[in-house]
Parts: sequence; structure tokens; C-alpha cells
Amino acid sequence: MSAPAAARFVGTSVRRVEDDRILSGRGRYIDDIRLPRMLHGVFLRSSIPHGRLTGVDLDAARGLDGVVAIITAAELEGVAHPLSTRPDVPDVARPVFTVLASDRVRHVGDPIALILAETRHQAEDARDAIVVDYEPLETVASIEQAEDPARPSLFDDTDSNLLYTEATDYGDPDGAFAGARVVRASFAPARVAHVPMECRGGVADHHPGTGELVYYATTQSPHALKLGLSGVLSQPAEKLRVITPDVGGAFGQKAMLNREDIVVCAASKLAGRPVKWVEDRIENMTAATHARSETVEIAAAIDDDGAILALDVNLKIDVGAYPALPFPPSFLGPIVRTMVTGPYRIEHLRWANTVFQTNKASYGTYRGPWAIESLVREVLIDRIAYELGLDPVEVRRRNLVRMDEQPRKMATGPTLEGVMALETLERASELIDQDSFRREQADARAQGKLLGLGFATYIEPAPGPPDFMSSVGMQLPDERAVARLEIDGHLTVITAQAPHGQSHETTLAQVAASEFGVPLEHVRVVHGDTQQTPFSIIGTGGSRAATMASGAALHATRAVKDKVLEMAGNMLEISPGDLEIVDAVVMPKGDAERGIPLAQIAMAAYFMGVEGEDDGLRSTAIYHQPPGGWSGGTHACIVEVDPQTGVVEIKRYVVVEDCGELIHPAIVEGQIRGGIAQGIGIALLENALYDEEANFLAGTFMDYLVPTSMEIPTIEIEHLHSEPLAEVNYRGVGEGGTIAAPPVIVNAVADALGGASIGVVPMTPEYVLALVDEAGI
Amino acid sequence: MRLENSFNVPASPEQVWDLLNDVPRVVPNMPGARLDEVVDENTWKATMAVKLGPVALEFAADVRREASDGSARRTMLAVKAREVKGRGGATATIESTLEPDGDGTAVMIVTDLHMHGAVAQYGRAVVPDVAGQMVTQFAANLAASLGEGPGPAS
Amino acid sequence: MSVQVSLTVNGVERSAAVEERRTLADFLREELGLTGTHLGCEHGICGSCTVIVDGVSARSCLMLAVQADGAEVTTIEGLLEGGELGVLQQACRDSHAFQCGYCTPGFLMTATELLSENPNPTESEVREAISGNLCRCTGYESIVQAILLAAERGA
Amino acid sequence: MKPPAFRYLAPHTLEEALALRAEHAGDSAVLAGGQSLMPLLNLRMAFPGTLIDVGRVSELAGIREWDGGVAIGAMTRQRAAERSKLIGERAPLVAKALPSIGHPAIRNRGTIGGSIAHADPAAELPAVALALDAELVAASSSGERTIPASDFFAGYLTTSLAPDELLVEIRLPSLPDGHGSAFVELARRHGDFALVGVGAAVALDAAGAIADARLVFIGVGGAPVRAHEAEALLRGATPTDEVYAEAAERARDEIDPGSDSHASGAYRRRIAGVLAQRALREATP
Repeated sequence: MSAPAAARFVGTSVRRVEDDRILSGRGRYIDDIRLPRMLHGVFLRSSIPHGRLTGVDLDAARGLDGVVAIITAAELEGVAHPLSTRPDVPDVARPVFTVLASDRVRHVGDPIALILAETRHQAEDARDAIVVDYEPLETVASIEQAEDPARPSLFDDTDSNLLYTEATDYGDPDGAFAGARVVRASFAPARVAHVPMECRGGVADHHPGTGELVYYATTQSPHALKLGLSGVLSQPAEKLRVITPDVGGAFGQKAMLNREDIVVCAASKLAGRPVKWVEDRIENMTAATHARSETVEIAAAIDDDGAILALDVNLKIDVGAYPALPFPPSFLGPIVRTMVTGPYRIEHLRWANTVFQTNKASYGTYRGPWAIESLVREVLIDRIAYELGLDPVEVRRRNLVRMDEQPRKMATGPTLEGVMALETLERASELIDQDSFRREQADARAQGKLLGLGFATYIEPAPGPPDFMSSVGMQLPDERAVARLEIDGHLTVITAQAPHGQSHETTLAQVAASEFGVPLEHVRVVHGDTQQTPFSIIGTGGSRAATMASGAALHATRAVKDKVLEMAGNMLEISPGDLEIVDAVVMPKGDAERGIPLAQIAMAAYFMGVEGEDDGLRSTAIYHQPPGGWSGGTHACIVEVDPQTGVVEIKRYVVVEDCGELIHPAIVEGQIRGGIAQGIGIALLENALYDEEANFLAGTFMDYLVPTSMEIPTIEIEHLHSEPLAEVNYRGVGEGGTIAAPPVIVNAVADALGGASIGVVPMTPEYVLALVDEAGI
Repeated sequence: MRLENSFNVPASPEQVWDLLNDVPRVVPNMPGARLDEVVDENTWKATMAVKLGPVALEFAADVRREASDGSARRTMLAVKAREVKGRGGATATIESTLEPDGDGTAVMIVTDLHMHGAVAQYGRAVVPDVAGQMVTQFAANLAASLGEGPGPAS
Repeated sequence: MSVQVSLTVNGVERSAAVEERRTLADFLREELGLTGTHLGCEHGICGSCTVIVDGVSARSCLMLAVQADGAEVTTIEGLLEGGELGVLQQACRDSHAFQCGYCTPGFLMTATELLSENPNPTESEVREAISGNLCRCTGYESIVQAILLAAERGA
Repeated sequence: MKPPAFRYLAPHTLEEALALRAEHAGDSAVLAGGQSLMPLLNLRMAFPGTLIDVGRVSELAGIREWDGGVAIGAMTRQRAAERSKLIGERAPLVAKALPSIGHPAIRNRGTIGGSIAHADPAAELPAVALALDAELVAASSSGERTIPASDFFAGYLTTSLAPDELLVEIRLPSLPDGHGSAFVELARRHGDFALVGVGAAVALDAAGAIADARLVFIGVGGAPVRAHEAEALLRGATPTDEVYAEAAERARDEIDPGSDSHASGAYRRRIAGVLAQRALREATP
């Protein structure tokens, strides 16, 4: 390891690089891109959940002012291939579908045509003039209906609506359950939507002369999008470039190869002009992805002391009508399976998972995609406590894997190492001051007020230990980054991340500038352009950046630094090991007098050339996953339930967590608070509701309730830090808030009602009032 | 969605039955409705306008008589309607049954309504109310058609 | 049909022909190139498009451009002071108020109105004032702190 | 989500406005504050042929004393009304209800008359008008008429205004001096339309008995509902929790709320009773 640089930006909340443009209105989002001769595209979408398309009459629309072309499935034949789950994904049903609906529509919002016009208004006028005839088919609106053989299969090439089944035992669940006391719970959370404040969109610019296609896209995964588009459109990869401008939030929703992306690119090819598509909010709510559309039954075998001997889990997932490519329908279940025992000493697991298709929007990975495991497990643990008359903290304490027991393999495979779950629980319990709360609770109860306290402990693979993905059954790629010395001595760091709020332009610059020994402003982080950035199939997602992108940036920077020191060593006739870089000056350690400005060395390097890989001025690093890799913690919260209305108010919310060393504390805490806000939405407000005939009822922000500043409380955060297991001791923190908030609020509400059984989120006032009645309060 | 509405018409069941089975005559009694085409003796095309403040919806409807049982005084119409500006649509079966009620006739209408698109999303909550108002108006119009004053609606 | 609309935007007189059905938001973004104002829902709930019209906040998605004829409009671009971030913007930077930046213009304009009417708001007044603006990234606390900091600095 | 094409007309005087209203009676919508109409246009739920923007008709805005009460011009912005001392004194129930409407940016543009004429059953101002026995002044090119609030609200988004009429003024008779008022709502989220809302006003006589009581509900049907029987029960009674509970019980029978995706009719009915008691207690001077 090279000598530490004098200025160390890591660990301080430096000014965000992104803020200058964002705060001045100079960000550049997809809708801000305007190209010459650009057409505006608007999708015509199915208004019915399931049916045959018996007629699409475009005549009136074609004749309207400004309408240039209307693209339907017919126009796409030979231009965009039909879609399906990759053939190498084992054991899944693989229905084939066209990019635009051709003969059948399968959910409200299924795209049927793209109208191209000179203005957005004209395109919408034309959309309203298209007459679509449907012949309705019986709908599949729930998992129960998808299991019903009497209901139609959504596709002619699938026998039923069951897409995937797995059943696995870990350890000896039969033995553990035999004769043991059993506590059960079931959960059916509502479907929710990701709701980035910026909807999806893209601008495709196909150059008829060169055959090059440039696609500006709101995506978290530019290389994956490029790969997908290249295949579906038969567009040579060297003539396809995906560029991500500023992206206004994603939360997993912008990780897909959207059918709309394909149509917009194809439309630019067909029309010979650039085409812009910017989704409106109704489309985003209706036709982009939803998540958390699952049901779970869980049972625990316990002993009389509350030790959890085994779990039996049956997970059913409703993935909607079409797989959200490139993710197969079998993507999620194995991650839930791998995570479900959590940081607990649970040796045996009986696991079953089935995945179904329904007449709903596609299921897309959403912040903490596997979160159902923490929700049901943490709720079940509280139920065990009530069953045994124990304190829920005590039950967790008895089952959590202690530090001195680590490393230790989870029953499902991954190694728990450096996991401070128990320490976070103890500290959270201390901060919330359980004893005095219980007195306050009793006093309040005497006055007819219902207070409740809940806890939830979780871990998240951020990015997880090296054996995590193999346990899931997937391969996790390494992460690459490029560092390049510029001619003025500044540094460009090119990351494979595609940030959309995570502030990587700041955090990776902190890591690189600290390592390189230059001011923060001398480092620029480049991202989101497949022509420049190293390949990554993920981009930004899966809480990888803190470890993986930082590690790659660190190593790439270090390699450039080593070359700089070698050159400087030659110039100064001193061993490179005796040099350091302080504030952009290369100098013998502690001897600023003999320093040479970095800019001078860079200039010389550019003019004379440098031997070595990557021409010596740049370096590509490949970072491999280090041991450990877990973030996690404990949330505790206090709620008050209005016994007359069922309204839940969060009175206090405490987080104790460990994500390793903090690169930028304010950004870390922003991730935690933002994640919790989404979790509070899941717990209390949000429902992407379909009726019993699969009509979608939550298309506006009047129907789909995103929490406001009045629903999100002040959140107290404390960080614990385990001993580093690797040089790069930063870990992801993006998903934990969303994972832990639903169970902690469910547990607090249950506690307020004397141990109510809760199996649904969001807990609407009406639902909670029914619980109040049930509890006889 | 199932809607049940009933009203009384101050006319004999026979008179009301004849009127209800004369679709070209009955359609104009429905508020906002207009008969566009008689396709055959059991099939019609009609337009139905619904105005709620600034929201004006216009449905192009295919109406088919599925059953007409004179002895039970029961008719069944099937309607498939499309909002002309793409705001969704509806299918419905409308079953009307007549019974003598004092000097008049009780008309019972059971509608099995399936909506889709924007009207389903925004209209669901208000449909029962609006339907109730429309039936009240329909009853008054029917009574007027039969040359009598309106009967009490419920 | 188009009509001529003249108004003052961020202190500059602007005039353009605009289709009658264009919203103020689209006019600012498309005709005037002021893309700092964002559209997040176009039905008046998310608040991303909030601008100041004649001294008070308004959803620019719920106003026609023609309605703003003769008005004085301030957008996020107008908050810069001599090309540098203004006091509120600096406070947001120093408090790390935002993440993805999409909701940002709406919060800044809403906070601008709040601080002009109530230079020393309490935390709950700030929360109440910004409750008509949705942010999906932050959980709001950093935004609340930024506005309180701006108030302290005399924005 | 862009508005459909329409003809835009912006009269500067009431006379012009009424002439245009008459000319386009079949196919026009009135643009007041736009906070309800613009979303419907953007969502393409409304396709008016002509939009008559009355925003520049200055004579339609203003707040004045009227017969011991207060008269509010239809184009008065809700935010201006919120800050009006006169309204605070003469019609405190209006002042109590106004902060529940959306958010400041909405109230800056939204108008008193626009909200009442839009007649959303979950909106506050129609209910307040009903509770206070407002006289709603409708004008057309053939003259003016006054519509009692009890005859004004005809159903979901529907009023007794004729297609050529314009709501020009809202006259609110004053309740007895010293009366109290409250507007209590339960919404899923701050600033949302309420699942149920209750407006209440209570005046006591010298002996401490209830001299006048008003109780009105929103979100419980196609139009705001005034609980006349509950009000009758309250008049002359002593303002105790028991009496309020009984009145709330009575009021629950006077409403017939429907179900939607946010709450069932049964829940709304129950909450209406809870909120009615809270509102009455808060309104008791």
C-alpha cells in the first residue's frame, strides 16, 4: 500500500460535485435533450387487461396535423425480433412475445403502437383518434387465479400461468420440525411502484449514413441496455452507443431493457429522424414496473426458550404479464431463499417458491428486492416473542449470530463475517430506552392512548461475501474502472456505475483524490456512456458501488499514481517508494522544496510518452469481491395508533447500522433516510392496486400515495463499525432502509395493539381500525 | 360491478313491457342517449353522453337484445361501449324485470357492469351515484313517454 | 392556434408565440429553453414544476402560458446571484439536501416563497410548507435542514 | 399528458365573460384558478371546445361586508381569503377549512368560486357554503339570480348552474357572535382530499345551551351532505360529550358514503361519526 496522502477526503461530507448543476437548474435530464429534426413519440396502450386485438384503425390518426408515422407490431416485423427469457436460464417457462402487442394485449398499459409527430401534443391528439377493437378475454388478476387451471394461460406457448417452481431443503427441516413447537405467519404485501420522480424515457438518434445508433436513455445499466438493444435490433455493437444523461431516480425501475426502448430505437431507424419518448406519470404508474407482488407463508420450529430451530417458507411471486427483461422470472426467489435466515443462527430451512404470470404490469427489481424475507422473518420473530411471553429483543438476542461465532456459514451457503447485527440490536434497544418506553406505554394505555414499539434486524449483501452469488446460483461480475492522467495533471476516473442520485461523481472522486494526493476538484468522474465506460452488466444496482466501484477506482488510481511516482523518481533520481504526492505536487516525503508539480510530470508524460500497459497514462483496474461484504443493522420505532380512526403516527425512529467506513457521511445518511421513506410508504401508504378484473386503479398521484414531508419523521442514525476485513472497507447502504422499515412499523403497530397478527401492508387506517376492534380495545 | 336500481312507472305492466321492448323508442328516454342505427330487430348502435362538470364522456355502444321473456316480463340487453376519445369503455348486461305494483309497475334493473381504461380508474367510485341519478331521470322520462307524470324513484 | 405571450422571466422580458393549450411549464422548457423546471406528474401533486408567478408559488403544469401573459415569473435559473448559487442554493449544497435532483426546482421555489413570507420558520412550518412537493430520494430531512439553514443565513 | 386543443377566450369584463358564456354555452368550460380543471385537461378527461378564462375579470375578485356577513367574489384566490381578516371574523368556518385545501401553491391559484362551482364532493368549500346557508350569485347575460347552497349541489361535479351562467359571488350570512367553528379531516396523506371531512359550527345562548349548530360532511357521497337531523338534535341541547355522541350517531344515519380504493363506505361512515364529535367539541366556544 502506498503512503497515505496528506489530504484525505474520504470520511468527510465534502460538497457534492453534482450539486452545482442540480441546484442551479442546469442538470440535463432526458426530457432536456433536443436534437435537430427530432420527432416526439407517444405510445398507444391497451386500456383493457386481457383480450384479443381485433382491430386497430389508424386512418383518422394518420390524417391529423403533424403526424409523421405510426409504428405498430407490423412495422416492427424484421426490425425488432420477438422477446423471451434467455434460453440459458434453466427451468423456466419462456413465452415469446412481440415488442409491441400484435394480436393480444395482456395488461392495462400494454404498448400497441408508437405515434410519431412533430410535437408531443399532436402525437397525443393522434393517439386519441385511434380506434382499437378488443375482444376481452377472461383475466388473471391474482396469484390464486393464476393457480386456477380453469383460467386461461396468458400465452399460447405456455400451458399454464406457472412460470417457475423450486423446492429445496437446507439441513434437516423435517427433523427440526418433528415434535417442535411451531409458530406461523403469512404475509401478502400490496404491489408497489418504484416512482422515480423522473419517469422513464429515451431519445434515439439513428444516423442513416453511418448506420450508427445513439440512444440517450434513463437507465441504471447502460451496457446491459446496449447488449439487449443490439440483439433485438440486430444492431452491430460497434455502431450502438448508449448514453445516460442525469437520471432522476430509478430504485431498480431503470435497470430493464424496456420494450419501449426497443420501439423508440426502431422508430428512429424507420423514420430516419431522431425520436424522443418521455413517459408521463400515468404511463409510469401503469406500464413501467411494479414490485413486492408476493405472498409468503412462513413457519418457525422453536424450542421453549425461543431458539429458532428451523424455518419453513413458501413464497409465491406474481411477476405480471411479461418478464422484465433481462431478468428471468426465476431471478428473485433464489435471492429471497438465500437471505431468509438472515443474521440468525437458523440451521434448517424448508423452501418452496413458485412464480406466476398475471394480467398486470411487469415485476421489476425494487430497492431491496428480496425484502420480503426480512419482513416475514422479523414479524414472525415478534410473534414468537408474544407466543412465549418474551421480549422481542430477547428472542433476537438469543438467535443472532455473535461476532465471536463468525465467520460462519448461513444454512443457505453464504459466509457471515463481520456482521454486527447483535451489537446494533443492543445499541438500538439502548437508544430507544425500552424500559422507560414500557412505562410510558402503560401510562398512555391507561389514558386510552395506544403506543407501540417495534424492532427489526436485517443484513443486506452490499455487495455480499464472495460466496454469496454462488449460493444464489448466479455469477457476480467483478467491477472495472479506468483512471487516466490528464495533460494538466488532473485525473479522470471512468466508472462502470450509472448513478442516478447516489452521488458517485463525489464519492469516487473522494476515493481517487485521497489516493492520488490531489484536490477534489482535480478529479472528474465519468460515467454512463458505453463508448467510454468499462463494461458492466449491472451498472448501478445491488448496493455494489461502495465496495466494488470504490475498490476499482482506488486500484486504477493507484496504478496511475505508481507510474507517476516512477517517472518522478527518474526525474528526481530518487526511489519512487520515497516519494509522495501532496496537493498535486510530487515530492520526496516531507520535502516540499524539491517537489515537482504533477502538471509538469503529466505534460512530460504526454509529450514523451510512457512505457507500459494502457500507454502509461491510464490504467484499468479489475476489482474482485473482498470477504465480508455485509451491511446491516437494527431499526427501532415507536408509533401511536388512534383507536378511533386507525391512523398510525410514527413518533420516533432510530437506526443503528454498520456499513463499514463512511466515504461521505451525509450521502450515507441520505441513502438510509431515503430508503426508510420508501419503506414507510410500503408500510402505511402505497398500493399499486388492481381490481378483481385486473383494471389498474392507481395511475395518478391522487391514487398512489407517495409519502410527503409530513409522513416521514426525523430519523436518528448511529453508525457502528466492525473491524475491517479488507482494504476497501466501504459497503453499500442503499437498500437497508427500505428493507427494515416495513417490519419495524408492522411490529410497532402490532405491539400497540397488544400483539396483533398483521399480514398486510400497507396498513391503511381502515385495516388498523379492524385490528383495534379485533383486539377488543 | 353490480348495480341494482328500481323505480315505479304509473302504467300497466303491459304498457311498460311494450315500451321497454321498443328499443328505438326507449333509448331517447335514457339521459344523454341517442339511437344511431337499427342493425336488425335485436341489434342497435347508440351513442351515450355523460357529462360530469367539465368531464364530457361519449360512448359508442353496440346494444344487443339477448333475451326477452314476455311471460316473465324479463329482458336482457348486452351492451359493449367504447369511449370515443380513448378514455376506456365498458361492457354491461342489463336485466330488466317488471312486476305489477298497485296501479303501476315496478321496474327492477340489475346491471352487471365491467369498465376498463380511464373510466374504470377514475369512474368506479362515482358510478353508483351517477347511475342512480340517471335511472331517476330515465324513470321520469319513461313516465312522461307513457303520458303520465313521474312516479317515485328509489 | 397560437397567441403572442409576453412576460418577464427571471428579470428578462420574453415574448413568444405559443399554442393556447401549452402549459406554462412547457412554455418555459420548450420555448424559452429553461429546462431547470421539471415535470414530474402533470396533475398538480408532485410539485416539481413549481415556479414563482407574481410573487407567489404556482404549479406551472396547472397554468397555461397565456395565463402568465404580463406576469413576472421566477424559475430555479433565476435563483442564481451573479452567476453563483444563491443563499438558499448554497444552504442546500451545504446540507446535502438532494440526491437525484429531479424534484429540486420545485422544492427550491417553494422554499423561496416560504422564506419570503416567513424568514424564521420552525421545523414543523418547513415540513408543512414543503408537503406539497414529493421527493423520492431523501426522506425530506436533509431538505428541511437546508431550508432551516438558509433561514439562519438570512436567505 | 398534454391538454387537447381548445379555443381560449380571456374576457376582461364580466359583461364580456357572460356574453361569451352565452355564445359558447354548449361547449365551454370556465377557467378560474385552474387547479381542478387543468389536471382534467392534462389527463385528457375534459375536452372543452372553448375555455373561458375569467382570471382577468377583476370585478370578480374581492371580499366585502355583506348584510352582517361577508360576500366573496368568485375569483378571489383561496390564499387571499385565508389571509382575510373579514372572513376570519365573519365566516371563521371558511378560515378553518381553507388550510386543508391542497397546499399553498394550489391555494395561491385556486379560487373560492372555482372550487364551489367545480362541486367536488370531497372539497371543503362546497361543504362550507352548504353549512353556512350561502347564497350563491349566478349571473348570465339575461341577469342575476341567487341560488341557496342547498339547491346548488346536484351531484358529482354537477351543480344547478345553467350552461350560460357564471358563479360570480358567494354570500355568507353570519352566524351569531361568539360562535365557534372547526373543520376536521381524515386524509391518507397530508394535503390529500379527505376520506371524510367534517365542518362544524356551534353557537351557545346566554344559558350555555346550543343556540345554533351546523354540521356538514365531505367525502361521503356525490355531494357534500348537511346533517339536518343532527343539527336539530343539537339545537337547544347542552353541549356535552354525550349529546355530541348522539348527534354524531344521528349524522351517521344521514349519510350514505360509497367505497373506493382508499376506504370502504362502512369505514367512512364510522369515521364520520368520530370526526363529527371531534369537530363539534373543537367548535364549541
